[in-house]
Amino acid sequence: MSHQTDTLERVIIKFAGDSGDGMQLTGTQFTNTAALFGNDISTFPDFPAEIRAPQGTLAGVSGYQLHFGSTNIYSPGDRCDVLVVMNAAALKANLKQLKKGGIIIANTEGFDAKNLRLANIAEQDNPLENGSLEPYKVIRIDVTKMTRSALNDSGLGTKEIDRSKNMFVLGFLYWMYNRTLDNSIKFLEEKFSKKPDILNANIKILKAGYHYGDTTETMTPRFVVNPAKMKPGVYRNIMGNQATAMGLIAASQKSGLELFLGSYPITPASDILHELAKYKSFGVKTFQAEDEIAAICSTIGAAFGGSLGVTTSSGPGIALKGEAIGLSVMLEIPLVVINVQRGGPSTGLPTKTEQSDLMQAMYGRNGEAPMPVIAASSPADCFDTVYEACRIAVEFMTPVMFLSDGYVANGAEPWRFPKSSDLKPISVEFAKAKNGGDKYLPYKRDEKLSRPWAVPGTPGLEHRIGGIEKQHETGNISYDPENHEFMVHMREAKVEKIADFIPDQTIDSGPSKGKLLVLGWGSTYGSIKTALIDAHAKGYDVAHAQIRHLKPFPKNLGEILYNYDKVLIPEMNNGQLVRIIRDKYMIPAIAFNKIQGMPFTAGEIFEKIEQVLSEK
Amino acid sequence: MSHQTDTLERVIIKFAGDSGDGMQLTGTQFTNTAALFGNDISTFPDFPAEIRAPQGTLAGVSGYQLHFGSTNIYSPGDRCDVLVVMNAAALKANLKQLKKGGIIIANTEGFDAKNLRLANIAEQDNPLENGSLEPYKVIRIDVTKMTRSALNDSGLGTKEIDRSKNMFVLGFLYWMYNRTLDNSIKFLEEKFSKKPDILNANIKILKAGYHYGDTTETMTPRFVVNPAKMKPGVYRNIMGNQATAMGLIAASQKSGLELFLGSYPITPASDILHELAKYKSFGVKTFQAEDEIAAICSTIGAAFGGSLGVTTSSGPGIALKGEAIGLSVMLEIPLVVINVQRGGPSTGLPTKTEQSDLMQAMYGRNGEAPMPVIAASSPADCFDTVYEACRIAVEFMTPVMFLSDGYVANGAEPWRFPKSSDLKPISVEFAKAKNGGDKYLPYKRDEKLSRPWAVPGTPGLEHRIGGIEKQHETGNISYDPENHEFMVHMREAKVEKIADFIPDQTIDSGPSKGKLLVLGWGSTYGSIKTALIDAHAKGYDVAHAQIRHLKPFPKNLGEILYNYDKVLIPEMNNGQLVRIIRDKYMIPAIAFNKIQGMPFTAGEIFEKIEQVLSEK
Amino acid sequence: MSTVEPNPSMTTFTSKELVTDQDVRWCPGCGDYSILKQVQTVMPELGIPRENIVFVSGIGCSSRFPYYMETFGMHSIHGRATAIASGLKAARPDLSVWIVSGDGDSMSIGGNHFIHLLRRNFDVNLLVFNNEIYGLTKGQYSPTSEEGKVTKSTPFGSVDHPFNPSALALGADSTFVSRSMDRDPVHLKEILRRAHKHKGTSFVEIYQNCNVFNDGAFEIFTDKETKKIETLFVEHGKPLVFGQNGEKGIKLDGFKPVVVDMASHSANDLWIHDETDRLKASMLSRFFDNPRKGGEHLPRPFGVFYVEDRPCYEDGMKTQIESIITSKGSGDLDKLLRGRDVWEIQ
Amino acid sequence: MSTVEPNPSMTTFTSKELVTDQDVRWCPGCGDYSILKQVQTVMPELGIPRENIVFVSGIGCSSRFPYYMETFGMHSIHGRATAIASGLKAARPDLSVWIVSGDGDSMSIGGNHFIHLLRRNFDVNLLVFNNEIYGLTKGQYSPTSEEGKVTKSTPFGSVDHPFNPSALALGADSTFVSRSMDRDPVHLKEILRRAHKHKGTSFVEIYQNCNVFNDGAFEIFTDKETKKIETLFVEHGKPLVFGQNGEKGIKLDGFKPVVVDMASHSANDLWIHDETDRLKASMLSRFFDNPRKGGEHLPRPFGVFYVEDRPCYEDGMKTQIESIITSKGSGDLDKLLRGRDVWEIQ
Ligand SMILES: Cc1ncc(C[n+]2csc(CCOP(=O)(O)OP(=O)(O)O)c2C)c(N)n1
Ligand SMILES: Cc1ncc(C[n+]2csc(CCOP(=O)(O)OP(=O)(O)O)c2C)c(N)n1
Ligand code: SF4
Ligand code: SF4
Ligand SMILES: [Mg+2]
Ligand SMILES: [Mg+2]
Repeated sequence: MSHQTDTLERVIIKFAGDSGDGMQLTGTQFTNTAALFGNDISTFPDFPAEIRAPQGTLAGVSGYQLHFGSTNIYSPGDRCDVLVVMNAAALKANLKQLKKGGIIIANTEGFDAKNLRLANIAEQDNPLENGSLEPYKVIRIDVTKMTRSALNDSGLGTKEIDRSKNMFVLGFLYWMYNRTLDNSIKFLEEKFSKKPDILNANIKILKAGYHYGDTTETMTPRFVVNPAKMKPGVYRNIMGNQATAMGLIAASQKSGLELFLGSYPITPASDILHELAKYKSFGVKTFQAEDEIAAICSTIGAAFGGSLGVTTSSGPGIALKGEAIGLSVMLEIPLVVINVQRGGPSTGLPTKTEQSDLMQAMYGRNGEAPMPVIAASSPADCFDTVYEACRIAVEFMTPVMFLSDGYVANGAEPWRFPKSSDLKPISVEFAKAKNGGDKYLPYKRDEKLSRPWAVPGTPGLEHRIGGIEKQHETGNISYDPENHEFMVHMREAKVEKIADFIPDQTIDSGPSKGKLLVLGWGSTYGSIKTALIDAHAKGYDVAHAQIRHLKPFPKNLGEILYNYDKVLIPEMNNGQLVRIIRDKYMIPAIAFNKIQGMPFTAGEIFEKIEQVLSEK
Repeated sequence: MSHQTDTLERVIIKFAGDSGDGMQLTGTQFTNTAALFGNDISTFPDFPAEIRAPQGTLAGVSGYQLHFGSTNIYSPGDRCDVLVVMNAAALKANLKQLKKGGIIIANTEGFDAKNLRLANIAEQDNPLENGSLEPYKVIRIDVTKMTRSALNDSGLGTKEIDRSKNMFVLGFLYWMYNRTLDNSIKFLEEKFSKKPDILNANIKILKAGYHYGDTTETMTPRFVVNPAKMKPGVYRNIMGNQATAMGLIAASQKSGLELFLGSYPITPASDILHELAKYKSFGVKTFQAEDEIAAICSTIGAAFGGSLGVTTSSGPGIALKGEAIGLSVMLEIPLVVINVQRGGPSTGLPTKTEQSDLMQAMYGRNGEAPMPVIAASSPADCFDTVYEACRIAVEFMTPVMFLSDGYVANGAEPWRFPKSSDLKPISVEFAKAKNGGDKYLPYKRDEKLSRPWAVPGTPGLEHRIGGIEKQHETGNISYDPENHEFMVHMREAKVEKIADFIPDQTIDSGPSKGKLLVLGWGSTYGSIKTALIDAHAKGYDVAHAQIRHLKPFPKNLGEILYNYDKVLIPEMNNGQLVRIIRDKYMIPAIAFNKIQGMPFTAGEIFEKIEQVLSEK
Repeated sequence: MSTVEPNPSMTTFTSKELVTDQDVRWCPGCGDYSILKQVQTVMPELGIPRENIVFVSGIGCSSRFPYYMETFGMHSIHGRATAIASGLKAARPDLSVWIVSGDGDSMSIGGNHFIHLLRRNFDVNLLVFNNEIYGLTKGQYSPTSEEGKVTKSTPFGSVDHPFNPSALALGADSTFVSRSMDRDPVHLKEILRRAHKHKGTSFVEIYQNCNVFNDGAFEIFTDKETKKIETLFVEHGKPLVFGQNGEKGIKLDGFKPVVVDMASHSANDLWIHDETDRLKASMLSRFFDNPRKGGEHLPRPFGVFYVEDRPCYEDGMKTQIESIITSKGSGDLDKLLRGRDVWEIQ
Repeated sequence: MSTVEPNPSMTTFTSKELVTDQDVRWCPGCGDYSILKQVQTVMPELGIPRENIVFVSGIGCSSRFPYYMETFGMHSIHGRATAIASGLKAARPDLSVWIVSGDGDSMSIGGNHFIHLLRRNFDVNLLVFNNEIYGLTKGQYSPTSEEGKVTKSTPFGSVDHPFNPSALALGADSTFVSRSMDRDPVHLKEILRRAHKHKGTSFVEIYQNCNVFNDGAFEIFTDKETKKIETLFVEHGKPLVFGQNGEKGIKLDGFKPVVVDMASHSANDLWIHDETDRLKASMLSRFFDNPRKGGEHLPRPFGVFYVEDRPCYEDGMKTQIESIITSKGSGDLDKLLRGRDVWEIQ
């Protein structure tokens, strides 16, 4: 048999099937193998909405998208080259994401009468048979049948046998992309070390899938995707929520502060709680509170006691925390508030991504209550950004809002993880002595306008803090009109002062002056970056900057903005950063919005760039 | 005895004493008498901070400011002409508000050793004796002694006797301003109809105060303040919170909807609850919930059931309601959320006024959750504005944020109250029939983009609504990306559409094009208006517009703004409306902020106008 | 609930007519299916016009319930269904209001509204699907999960002492405290009928199996093999008897409940269930041993533990308004606007 | 609370040294003054270094308390002191944490954290100043105000059934339930000492007179004339005796408490208080008749109703961490960052 073998620069595969089909595992395995081989990668799972729906239905489709290549990869990619579908619903839900001419690998048994009905497809409209897939290359495999026959003497029950059918698909793809099975076999050996039957069955099917590729008569193409030229170093694969959890632990270790997490579960933030709960050996205290208010309040208590206090949630939970965030602004107590944003308003689209809580981060509480806001731009960037959030919180005695989102949180990418010794130190010193003659002045400020942190247990520094307006320096309750105005300005000035201690805004790519700047924040990074590569390839005069520090802005941001004729701001919301930029810098920045619970594709941004450039 | 008698255009009197001295009552009595006489008036009480402090201390000072005149009066005024002080603390706390050359009426017994100590004044620094009051006219009266001797045969105890000493002061002021005692005597007769001893004592002291003016040898000046030329009609005096409560009842009556108030007490909003609780004869249901969340949620429930649902609170409570406000945005259910703003952030300055919750009103919840925002500009305006809020809520099926503040809420002014028959009707019609063939489509929209209101109990219209994103028209849960974007835009469009149904922005005074527009919102109205009168007197080219509809803005607002060289936006916050205006209309509007828990004085605004006009 | 008098002219409806056009999206095998079925079966019997029925829920797997009931309904936000239902009932005492909630929804984030609803005694029915887990968010422990529970958020076991829901409800002065389970349709239907009949807040705790994240939590009470000896079905006026063939009984030794052998005891010796006795209900609520720990322990009771006749909030509210209107007359808007003191400018 | 072992080397402090430089701003005559005094008196006896003491409060008149204690303190937001204290104690088990709250602060807006604090049993002391009114906001009824109460927000009388705080606490599995009053300094001090000693959440309800908005709410229990016959001071192991000269006692007639004349009864006939008996505590908590209604009624009990020894949350949390560190060793950050699967790019 001969199969053509092409060398490709990048490939996007989407694995889709029923929630029970193990597509997340299949995707992860392929990803790890690709990463270990040296490809650059980026992945994004696409979970079904929050209720597990009956098998076979559209609502139950679970997907996993992988983008890998021999060039740098910045996002899970737009439309896919290969679509693996375990049933009719998976095809129906994902077909429009497949490139014309792309490959469909279909489990034929997933297109039987029952599955068609569950996917709301009339039997005569079976897409595998009605010619509608003409524009694609369709590889039909009766995975179920082959798995069953391969294992009919394994002694396992049908249910257990069927559970390994994803390994067939995995093996087949390994064959298609010329990969070895080693990594997955090692994984299976660890996973099923105590269940040799299952282990053997899985390995057998994995190999069966591989051999199926080798032996079938189908003219299946094979591909080679060479390793990427990435910065030398040791890499691992990491998801955003995982990176966030690690960044917090790192900050705790480097600052010498005990980490306290007060949290109430909510999608898509819960995994940070789950991750941190595992790391008790780092002395992490995780407190699953009765609600979001108790979550942040317990964190305030812990921070008052001298812990690195963190609370995690998503939009609706953050709304509930607003009053207590205001308290921590007033107390000037260090705290990291993490919002893994999801589709809103209200319960909205709980499993989908969105950037629509920026305004809430800025203004979602009563009174003038400024706090720093900082956003992560990719899964691995969550580590650095949350670490930075912790540093700002404790060094400036302030709550900090860290914005992530469902896309960054669940996406994965290779990470050249740092050595702990390379991490920037976080300096915290608890107050030990009186600072006002024979008195302790809890609101006496240092050159950063930060106040001292005197924790209970420190003799002589007994003091009271609270949410009522306080007198400058003494912190006593004060209703004095001038003092109030002074303190409102002071709290604002203190947050703005942080700009002196953060890096200048950089241009990610493109010229430092020119026709157009694409200004992003948070998780739009990868899509914009990829679009810019294409735009530069076409010779367009366009640059890209991605803001990490949203409050305060880097000091040079205005200067940068004024260097371009136009500024385009893509956001996964109805236009939020754009309002702040327009207000602050008085430039007619152009909003570009997508509010579909899904990231921008690079193509969408590229097209918008072309359009903006072409307009006078 | 001869006393000079001057005729004055306007007078500002501040009554100040210990919380127990009855200054609020004294002030109110004088106000009512002035109003009945035909003066225009504006008043503002200045309560001690939220905890009742020990008698005689600075913290315990309670004040009441009255501005009355024969011209139109738009605010309680800047600095006062007359300062009545019942003790040393009252003088100390208020002296800087007295005009140079102003009159001090001091109860000398309130400056004894004990009272000086309580006011933290050394005995040798007694201001009545150390010459520091040189720049003022001081009228010293030993009110206590005179009250006691007048009543020593009344059979009352000292405590009771002392309680009537405020009547002495009131009588004296009536004499000073040539007023009759009739109105207050009538009031006393009603109040003490069951306690003849007390009644007689009070009347006796009231008269004693009056006669004291007549008979003393002091060269006390007397004044005449003629009736104002006000628009003909029948007037009453009204406070903001009272007007709000009445506006709600009026809306309930005119719409035929039962009024439901879900509320949790909080200063300075509680009085709306107290007022409404009195009006059970209008079928008003007031529900004092366990917290602010239950308050708004119960209101959502009542609104779902077909009531005119209202929830009242202040900043911190509104923060707590954020999540549920988001739900009501998603449900598209009518609801009026009232925020009587106070000083923030956090607990802040609970008894002081501020306008710092505008951003919270706009953005204080997760996701894209737009809702109309509307603000009252004076005590009486609360009536019209909240009525308008109710109309928008039920006609457009949306939650509406009504912003008032401590200043407007507790201030009072004469009100040419409307006849019920003159009130604009509010048209509500519950859905009665299916609107989608054999189905009821809860999110099918009319030309206003509003959806139908089908209340439980309507046969055939059974349906479910919820906080998850919903399909256009059917309202079924939908995770469809395009539908989500469509619905986000739809909710925004629906709110913006309201602009078609509200009046155009008007210019309150000044030219319709020119050098400077002072753009205010909410309670700054009176101070700006007064400053403009002075500015126009000086011939300055300046106009004034006060925005009631903050979201959506009146459609012609941009047009108006572009007609002036500069736009000045005074706000009792750190600059909030100014951000929205700058963002939306791209004009470099100038912020002018006061964050002292106190309203602007007209003088402050006048000076700022001069400064802005003088700058190039 | 009995405010809602059967309407003789109403169009009756069938259980089938309660099924909506929405796909039911619980996991196959979830205990919620059975509860839905029993509710749909019982509803038509109650004599309430369908349009007068409202289901209000919070957020959770259980809270998807309203979408599957062809009545009026609201799927609200997490923990707040009780508060929303309170306002709805206050505004509309004529409606039959049913709250569906989970253990997390009602006793974690919604704990405050839960206890306040019970003390206020609105005439509504509160069905709490207790699966001792957060189902919707994929398996964190809940305030009813047992100590030591290993879940996603407690990989080393929880250190939280759980609520005893019946005890909490009694402490909050609930007027109707009961327990049933997803796997006993007959019993569940009976408890639902009783809940409906009770005028006041009827708290119905329903043990519900989450077969995905907490499978078998109540197996010992539902499994054929163990059910009879591990459960105790109480009925007003009847002695506390249980066991494979009713061979065991419970009697009070002073204040201590002891399990006795019916071979050597007569029904007269036993604790006779009196659902109007709060103290006894309190004792019953404390039959809360963890049977999986083995050893001597009391069976878990099911049924109506406590019923009290106490005025409902909405009635008090309504009566107050009516009596004021009766004595003072309906409010006159013009009078109100005019107030007490007015003056005229000519 | 007993985690905080007396520190022998500590600098002792006097009650005077607990007074801060802030003016006390309660209304003259407010019951809060007496409570402050008793707390300041008891503190130095407890053997805790002053710097290890933290007072956390919410919002309300009562919640101003921390400003008047020269210890560490936080005046937080309404209803959340319990949640803040939970986090503080979890993070810092070495501290002696005291929560000061009002009836509204703890049982209205703070109700959820209240019941969760009790079930979790953090080793903190919770002092609830119950004045049956919202003092700070100037007189609205609270969840402990009696039905029919006329207040600013209920001009025609409230229709709300109030909580029974002890019953609610017991229902939430509180491990220490007690009651005292502002006007009995000796008793209050004793209860404060007991609260401190108890390891677990010590719930101390303190009847406190708000002489401005709810004057005399507890007069019948504090007034010399009526106190002796209207109150019942319970002590562990002692019979329930009350009256002008101890002439009355309470015995149990089956499950029913009845007042008997000591002339015709001996102490042995009486109910002997056993503070470890939850059921009896439950019965005591239901001695809740409104004495102003007159007629036959039970006296109102004061003292420690219930004490239970149950692990504290913070200990469970700490032990779990320690045992993991003991078995697995302290976490290694570099190992964590590296994870399981890595690859190298040359
Ligand atoms: C404000 C808010 N916080 C958290 C969540 C996430 N959340 C949804 S349901 C749920 C708990 C579900 O548990 P339970 O109430 O027991 O219902 P079940 O799913 O087990 O039926 C949580 C934490 C949310 N939707 N909203
Ligand atoms: C979020 C919030 N809601 C409401 C208030 C207003 N408020 C302050 S204290 C209080 C109740 C006070 O009553 P209680 O807790 O019994 O304390 P007391 O003043 O009687 O000691 C209320 C409603 C507030 N400060 N914050
Ligand atoms: S997760 Fe559990 S409770 Fe939720 S639907 Fe599935 S089985 Fe039912
Ligand atoms: S209002 Fe009442 S509780 Fe508050 S300080 Fe005054 S007397 Fe005390
Ligand atoms: Mg559950
Ligand atoms: Mg109180």
